[in-house]
Amino acid sequence: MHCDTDNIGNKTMKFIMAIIKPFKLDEVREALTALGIEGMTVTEVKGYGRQKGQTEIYRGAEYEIHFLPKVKIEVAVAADQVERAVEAISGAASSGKIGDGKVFVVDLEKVLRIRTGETDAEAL
Amino acid sequence: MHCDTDNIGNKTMKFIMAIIKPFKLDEVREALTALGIEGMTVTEVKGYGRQKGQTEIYRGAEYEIHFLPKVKIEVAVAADQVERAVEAISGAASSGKIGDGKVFVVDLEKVLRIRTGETDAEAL
Amino acid sequence: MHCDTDNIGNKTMKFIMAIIKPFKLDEVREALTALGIEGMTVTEVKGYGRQKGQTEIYRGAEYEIHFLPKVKIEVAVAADQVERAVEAISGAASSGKIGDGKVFVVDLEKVLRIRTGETDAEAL
Amino acid sequence: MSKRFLIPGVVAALTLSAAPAFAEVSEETAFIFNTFSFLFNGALVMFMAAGFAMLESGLVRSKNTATICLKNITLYAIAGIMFYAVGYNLMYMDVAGYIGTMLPWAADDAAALAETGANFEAGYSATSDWFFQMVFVATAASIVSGTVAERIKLWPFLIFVTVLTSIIYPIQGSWTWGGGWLTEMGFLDFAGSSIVHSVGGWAALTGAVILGARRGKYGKDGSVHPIPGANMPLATMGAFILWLGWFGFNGGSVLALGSAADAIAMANVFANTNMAAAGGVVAAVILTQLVYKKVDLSMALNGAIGGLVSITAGPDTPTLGSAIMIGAVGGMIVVFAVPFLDKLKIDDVVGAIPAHLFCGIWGTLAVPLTNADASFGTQLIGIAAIGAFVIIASAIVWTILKVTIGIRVSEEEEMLGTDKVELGLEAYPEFGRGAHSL
Amino acid sequence: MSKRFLIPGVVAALTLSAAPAFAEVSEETAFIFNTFSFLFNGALVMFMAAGFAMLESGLVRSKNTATICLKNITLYAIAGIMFYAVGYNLMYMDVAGYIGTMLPWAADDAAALAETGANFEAGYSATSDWFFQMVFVATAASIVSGTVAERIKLWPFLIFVTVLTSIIYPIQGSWTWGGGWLTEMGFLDFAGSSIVHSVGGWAALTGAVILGARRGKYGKDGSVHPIPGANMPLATMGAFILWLGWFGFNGGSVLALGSAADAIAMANVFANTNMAAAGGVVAAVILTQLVYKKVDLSMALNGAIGGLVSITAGPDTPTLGSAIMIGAVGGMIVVFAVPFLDKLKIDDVVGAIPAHLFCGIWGTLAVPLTNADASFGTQLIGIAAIGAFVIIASAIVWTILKVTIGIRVSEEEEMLGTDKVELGLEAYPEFGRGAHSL
Amino acid sequence: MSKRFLIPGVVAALTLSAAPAFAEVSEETAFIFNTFSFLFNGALVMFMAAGFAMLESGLVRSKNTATICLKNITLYAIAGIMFYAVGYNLMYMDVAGYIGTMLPWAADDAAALAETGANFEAGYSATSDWFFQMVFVATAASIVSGTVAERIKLWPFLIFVTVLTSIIYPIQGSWTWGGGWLTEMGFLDFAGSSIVHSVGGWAALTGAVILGARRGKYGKDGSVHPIPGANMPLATMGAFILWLGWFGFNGGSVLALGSAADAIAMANVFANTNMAAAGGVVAAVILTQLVYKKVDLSMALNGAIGGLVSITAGPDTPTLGSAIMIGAVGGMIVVFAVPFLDKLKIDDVVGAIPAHLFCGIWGTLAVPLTNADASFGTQLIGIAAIGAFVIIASAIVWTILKVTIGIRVSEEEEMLGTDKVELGLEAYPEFGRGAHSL
Ligand SMILES: Nc1ncnc2c1ncn2[C@@H]1O[C@H](COP(=O)(O)OP(=O)(O)O)[C@@H](O)[C@H]1O
Ligand SMILES: Nc1ncnc2c1ncn2[C@@H]1O[C@H](COP(=O)(O)OP(=O)(O)O)[C@@H](O)[C@H]1O
Ligand SMILES: Nc1ncnc2c1ncn2[C@@H]1O[C@H](COP(=O)(O)OP(=O)(O)O)[C@@H](O)[C@H]1O
Repeated sequence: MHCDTDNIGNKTMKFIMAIIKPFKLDEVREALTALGIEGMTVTEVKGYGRQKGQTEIYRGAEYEIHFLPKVKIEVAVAADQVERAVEAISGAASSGKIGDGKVFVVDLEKVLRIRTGETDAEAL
Repeated sequence: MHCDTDNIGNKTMKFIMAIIKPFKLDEVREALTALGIEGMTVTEVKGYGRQKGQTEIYRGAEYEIHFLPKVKIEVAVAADQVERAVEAISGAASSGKIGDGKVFVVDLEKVLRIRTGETDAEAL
Repeated sequence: MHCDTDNIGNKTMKFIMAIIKPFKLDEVREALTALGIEGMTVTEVKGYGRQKGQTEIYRGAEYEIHFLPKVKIEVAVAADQVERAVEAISGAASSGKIGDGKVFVVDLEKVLRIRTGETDAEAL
Repeated sequence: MSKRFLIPGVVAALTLSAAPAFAEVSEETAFIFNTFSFLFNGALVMFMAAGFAMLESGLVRSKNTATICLKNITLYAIAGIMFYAVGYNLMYMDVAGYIGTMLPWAADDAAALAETGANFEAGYSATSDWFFQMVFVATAASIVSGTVAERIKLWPFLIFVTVLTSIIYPIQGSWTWGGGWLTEMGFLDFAGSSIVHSVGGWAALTGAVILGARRGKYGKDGSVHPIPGANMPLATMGAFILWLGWFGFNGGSVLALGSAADAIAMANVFANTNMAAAGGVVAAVILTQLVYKKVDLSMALNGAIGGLVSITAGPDTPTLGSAIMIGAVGGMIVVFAVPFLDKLKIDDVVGAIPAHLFCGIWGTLAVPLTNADASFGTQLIGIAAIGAFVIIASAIVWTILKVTIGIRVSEEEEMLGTDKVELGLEAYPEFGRGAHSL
Repeated sequence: MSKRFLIPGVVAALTLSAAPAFAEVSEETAFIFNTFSFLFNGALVMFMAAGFAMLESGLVRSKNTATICLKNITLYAIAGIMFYAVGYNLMYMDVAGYIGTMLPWAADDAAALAETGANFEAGYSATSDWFFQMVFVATAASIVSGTVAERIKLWPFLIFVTVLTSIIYPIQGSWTWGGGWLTEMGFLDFAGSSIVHSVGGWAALTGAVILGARRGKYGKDGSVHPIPGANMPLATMGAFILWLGWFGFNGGSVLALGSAADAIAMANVFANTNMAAAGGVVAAVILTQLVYKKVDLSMALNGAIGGLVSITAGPDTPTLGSAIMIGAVGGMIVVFAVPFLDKLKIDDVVGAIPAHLFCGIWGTLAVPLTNADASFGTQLIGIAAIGAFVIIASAIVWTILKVTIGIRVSEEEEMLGTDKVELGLEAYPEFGRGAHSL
Repeated sequence: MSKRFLIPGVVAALTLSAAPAFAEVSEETAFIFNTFSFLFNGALVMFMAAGFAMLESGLVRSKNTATICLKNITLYAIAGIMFYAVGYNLMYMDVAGYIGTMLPWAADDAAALAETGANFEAGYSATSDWFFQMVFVATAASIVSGTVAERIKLWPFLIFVTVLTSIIYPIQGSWTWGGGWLTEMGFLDFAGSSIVHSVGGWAALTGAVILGARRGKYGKDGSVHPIPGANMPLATMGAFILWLGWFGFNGGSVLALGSAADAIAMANVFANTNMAAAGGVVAAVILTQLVYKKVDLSMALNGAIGGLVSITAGPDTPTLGSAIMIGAVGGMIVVFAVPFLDKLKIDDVVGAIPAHLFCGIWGTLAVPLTNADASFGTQLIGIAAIGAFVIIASAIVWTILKVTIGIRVSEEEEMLGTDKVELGLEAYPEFGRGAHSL
């Protein structure tokens, strides 16, 4: 009942969100392009995680910078591409050092290409 | 089993993410308002897709600008509104030219209005 | 059928997105840290909701500012932590005044820590 | 020799004859003072180009910021070259009522000095005077750049600037400062409320009308959609630089420093210039608070400029109190004229028309209030003649450009911003700290 | 005639009497030099208003940037108008020990010259002197604006500035520069370490205490939460402009250029001013590296200003080496005083109190180190008297404003930022390139 | 007495002898003029430090902006202190062909005047001359800072600046301006195309080679990845300030204002300086349009500077037309040299090597074109000698620094940006309006 037909469709697409170090963006983009994934959206974000910020001093007073500059990449892909895409991202973004970031995947129910009106798989 | 009760509720709400051209934002906002959708969150993003960046020259060296300025709109709506909302967005954001953007829809499990503590449908 | 095994796993993780007032960020971070949640990603956004923008005057002409500065927090958590996390956020972000913001929760299917290759629960 | 040059001579003569011998300024000393005044004040005026660049950079959107920077530095360069190649002589050399001669400027002061047996009769280095007159030309062009920003194509704009600085400005300038017919009528415009600022303003107005408003500025329903400037501290910096430069603009227009009378005149001009700007700021601040219930910074900055333009036609004669009033009226004009232009759907990006044209007219008309040598009638004739000439000449140039190479970027280019389209770069290109390649 | 005016007269007289006749500077030539010095140096000082505006714009958060721009241009305008309407005569006209007369300033140099048969006795244009004294007043007010930024209401601030520039500053100024009791005691403050900078600093300190700290600056546990400035290159620009302007501030305070001795004095002052600033920068850079293990740019900028303020009371007598040292101590004072004020929970947004008040005191006390005419005792009396007067007068004004119209924006307004609340605009309004309507 | 000092004397003498007695400038008056010229023009040159700071702030990425601000203000401070402690005397005092003496500079003009019975023979205040020479030193150091930005460590850079300003610059400077062997050969470099700008350029080039390119600037495949500057209006402001300051740089290098001939020379220099910059801008604008089909703002700004550097070796002799040409060639050099350096994988962040070194060479070679006293041969010898000395000296210092404390930040630090790493702060720290603690 709760699994209506509309919902079935979306199981075939995934929405990947990856938080990476800013200077890795180019490599990640190239890795994805190599897979034939030619669309993505990028956001400037700040991150907080195991990699703590630093203690800085401004005008003689110590303070904690909790958040570090990161870049968020969002990519919608077909479900059968998700594994390779995640691998590509994580391969390209990895420096082996703390703060490399994370990849999150959620189900994507529907996609629409505004220009053409194409939907779902065609719209990716 | 995997479809627990908590999960059932969220099928009634959807989370729309739309990537559009920045100068279309006002029209999209108006189109959504016309539907009675009076909440949204906007992020400044950069996009990469069929609409490639340009080759630019800076100080005598060519370089590719891969990412173009876009705006991301996030709107949480009731499931029965999702179709109209997506239509409104895509109608208002369309210029018929490449780079118009995409609309993504995911299931939304839970919503909470911080101020009142209202949840789900009431919180939209 | 549509509920494949892959999908089962992700029911154990949730992705929280909260829109809050910018100056509440520190308190929210502290509240989450108190719960042992030590990762989050923050984005500068603009919001539109019940709290309308203001009518401003610039060089003698009135205009509506529809969007107000907000901050978006994204936190991936284990499903059993989601309730406490949402409570912590909403408790810390609440000022009781209009525009306090909203919390959205979606299912999270997969998480990967880029540095170590750990996935899902271990990667949170 | 032109009216604009005669003034110091007259002043010096009067003073010298009255002064007891022991106290005289020697002719060579006066020569040095006069020359140095042109250089010092001219350098301040040159810096106004930076002021315009920053003011305009701050008041456009960031997608057009690099273009406005480029325009401002290039127009200053062009103005100097064209004024050398054509403009100066057209304005000052053997002016026969309505026009001078068409020749590149040339002078060899050292040779001249040697020839005359070093009697210092010239009174100043001709090159220093050329320098001072030259820096004025760019001001007129800078005014245009602000008004037509964010939608005009780069090269047509630069061509317009070329014509403006080599032909239009010098010809009308010859009427007054070149000793032509307006001077003979008794038209007074000390440092150029009309001759510099209104000229820029008329050319800008004509351009704005022919070019049309920016996309999205005016709704079909007659509504006005303000487009806030991207960087207010930059605009503030620009206004402060203009204020500083104006001491040179007006002070140097005493055209001499070779006698105590000249020094006194320059001091009066400096003080009055400052007070008119102060009056403009305070008037704009109070007025925007009263009318709009909020103080508008952009109007306060325009108010300073409005005050400065207002005093420019006659900074030598008012008392400080009168200067404050003259400037305050300028500040008020700005506050009311900005929305008035919007009502007419004339899109002036930085408010240059109110500040430079309207206040220029006001300033020119205000001269008779404190200067008995001026008459309203003559001032009006001068304003009208200059206005008519500049409107017609500008309209011809703008129109030719429009029908030939076109003056406006396409709608899509306007949305993308001129920086991307014409320059291929962005003023603030960064996104994602550290990810410079974005 | 005041002490501040007498100096050049004395210098000129001494020089002239010693000079052989053929080498004399004629009286009229001296008149021009003196007048021009006031104008040139005064223009540099005027530009300091831009320096303060940029320094403060860079050190506040962007949500308060437009407001600080508005405050700085408006306070400069108000200072000029009030100094004309009241301040100058209160400070310089017929000072009877503790106060001058209450009249708008007026002078007609040309008429004066004609009357006296053009004997140039006056030595300079009175208007040029007025101009130079006027630009000083705004400096004191700019100091206040930086300290109380980000939380004070606009109009109460402007009212305070009005009183400061028309009453408080001129009255204490009359004691020394007006030839009042402090001059009679032998108090020496060449260009105003105490009379300008400390006055601004005391008024700022009083304001900061009465106003309270910005929300979030100090934790309940006594912790300090730094609030970094939004735009460091702008702050750097501001510091450079102040450095430039200070040549006029100190150099013009020689108050004459009519003799070789004056020129020598001005050269010494220029060089010492530069070296003190250099000493302040280097001291702050080394000290922050040693103490904090990182070099703090904001401290280096404050160090430059601290060095400049430190030399201001006596830039005429030190050698270059001493000037470096005096400035270096100023730089060190800044580095230690900024966290010290934080310990006292006195929230000084831009570090104006350390740089202008503490270094002003140090500079005033340092005069006897290189100037035999000064004594520590008298310097201390001057510092204390000026401090006591300004604290009391400022406290009265701040308190009246507080209990009547209120001086502080509400907590919510403070969070939103004063730009939105008081001006209805943002300094950097853009978000989403091209989507200006956001 | 050095060559650089002799010039005014010569000029004055020539003029005075030719002038009729009644028109003479008295010796004391000339003393004042000369001294004031050093102060006025020196103040303009000092402001160039702000110009470099802004130009470089605009052309680096924002993660290195605060560091470049700190470097620029600190290097200016260091340059002054070191030039006082060592440099000046090494450059100007008793130069025995290749080097002066090693002593801190000291002068007491007032005492000197008294001693000589006030005969004003000195012609100017020695301190004013020191001030003017001092501000030049920092320029050379500023050039280096731009080239090696974004990857050099702070303290090694400051140590290099210390050596450059106290030893390297003064020694080669003594060869020409100190009256050493190059002057004796007849090498002409009016205001320092070679002596200041190329010196900075050679030191920068050596540094860039030893330091290596920024990470990511050059691909392994030989590709070039441009790294756009973060803030173009700031860079534009910087270029305008440099343009203004250059009037002082070249104009003050007349080294005198005590006669009509001096004033004429200064006027010629001002006008030519302006026109060369204008030529540089227009050439760069047209050339980038032709070659790249887009106008490059950063090249236009560099073009202005290239034009200014090009005229600096001989701004006194060309006509305005020649000055435009000399500057235009400078602008073209910049446009071609920037990609040329990239081909050699020499990473010059702000384009300082093309503008200051290449145009400096061109400018020095261009002197004989308009000045019959100069010869290509001698100019070439001077260029080569200065180049060889500075390359070797700089290479030694850079290498010692490299092998001892290291000159380059680590790869990770470079990615994070020097602001975070060396200063612990950000130039534009805000993220999430109102959430300052982010
Ligand atoms: N639970 C989480 N939810 C959302 N974002 C997270 C979470 N944990 C980490 N992140 C993001 O990933 C970035 C890197 O994580 P961090 O723990 O610092 O390093 P690592 O992944 O190498 O252990 C963080 O800066 C943050 O932006
Ligand atoms: N697969 C994708 N995942 C995430 N965002 C995408 C994806 N494809 C496109 N986008 C976003 O949509 C924008 C427009 O897409 P593009 O392919 O350029 O044009 P069009 O939708 O007209 O074909 C892109 O700039 C990018 O921000
Ligand atoms: N339906 C929605 N979808 C996405 N974001 C929303 C939605 N409704 C509100 N928001 C976000 O939450 C913020 C606060 O909501 P608002 O309605 O103004 O106040 P409140 O939650 O107190 O009623 C908005 O500024 C917007 O960013």
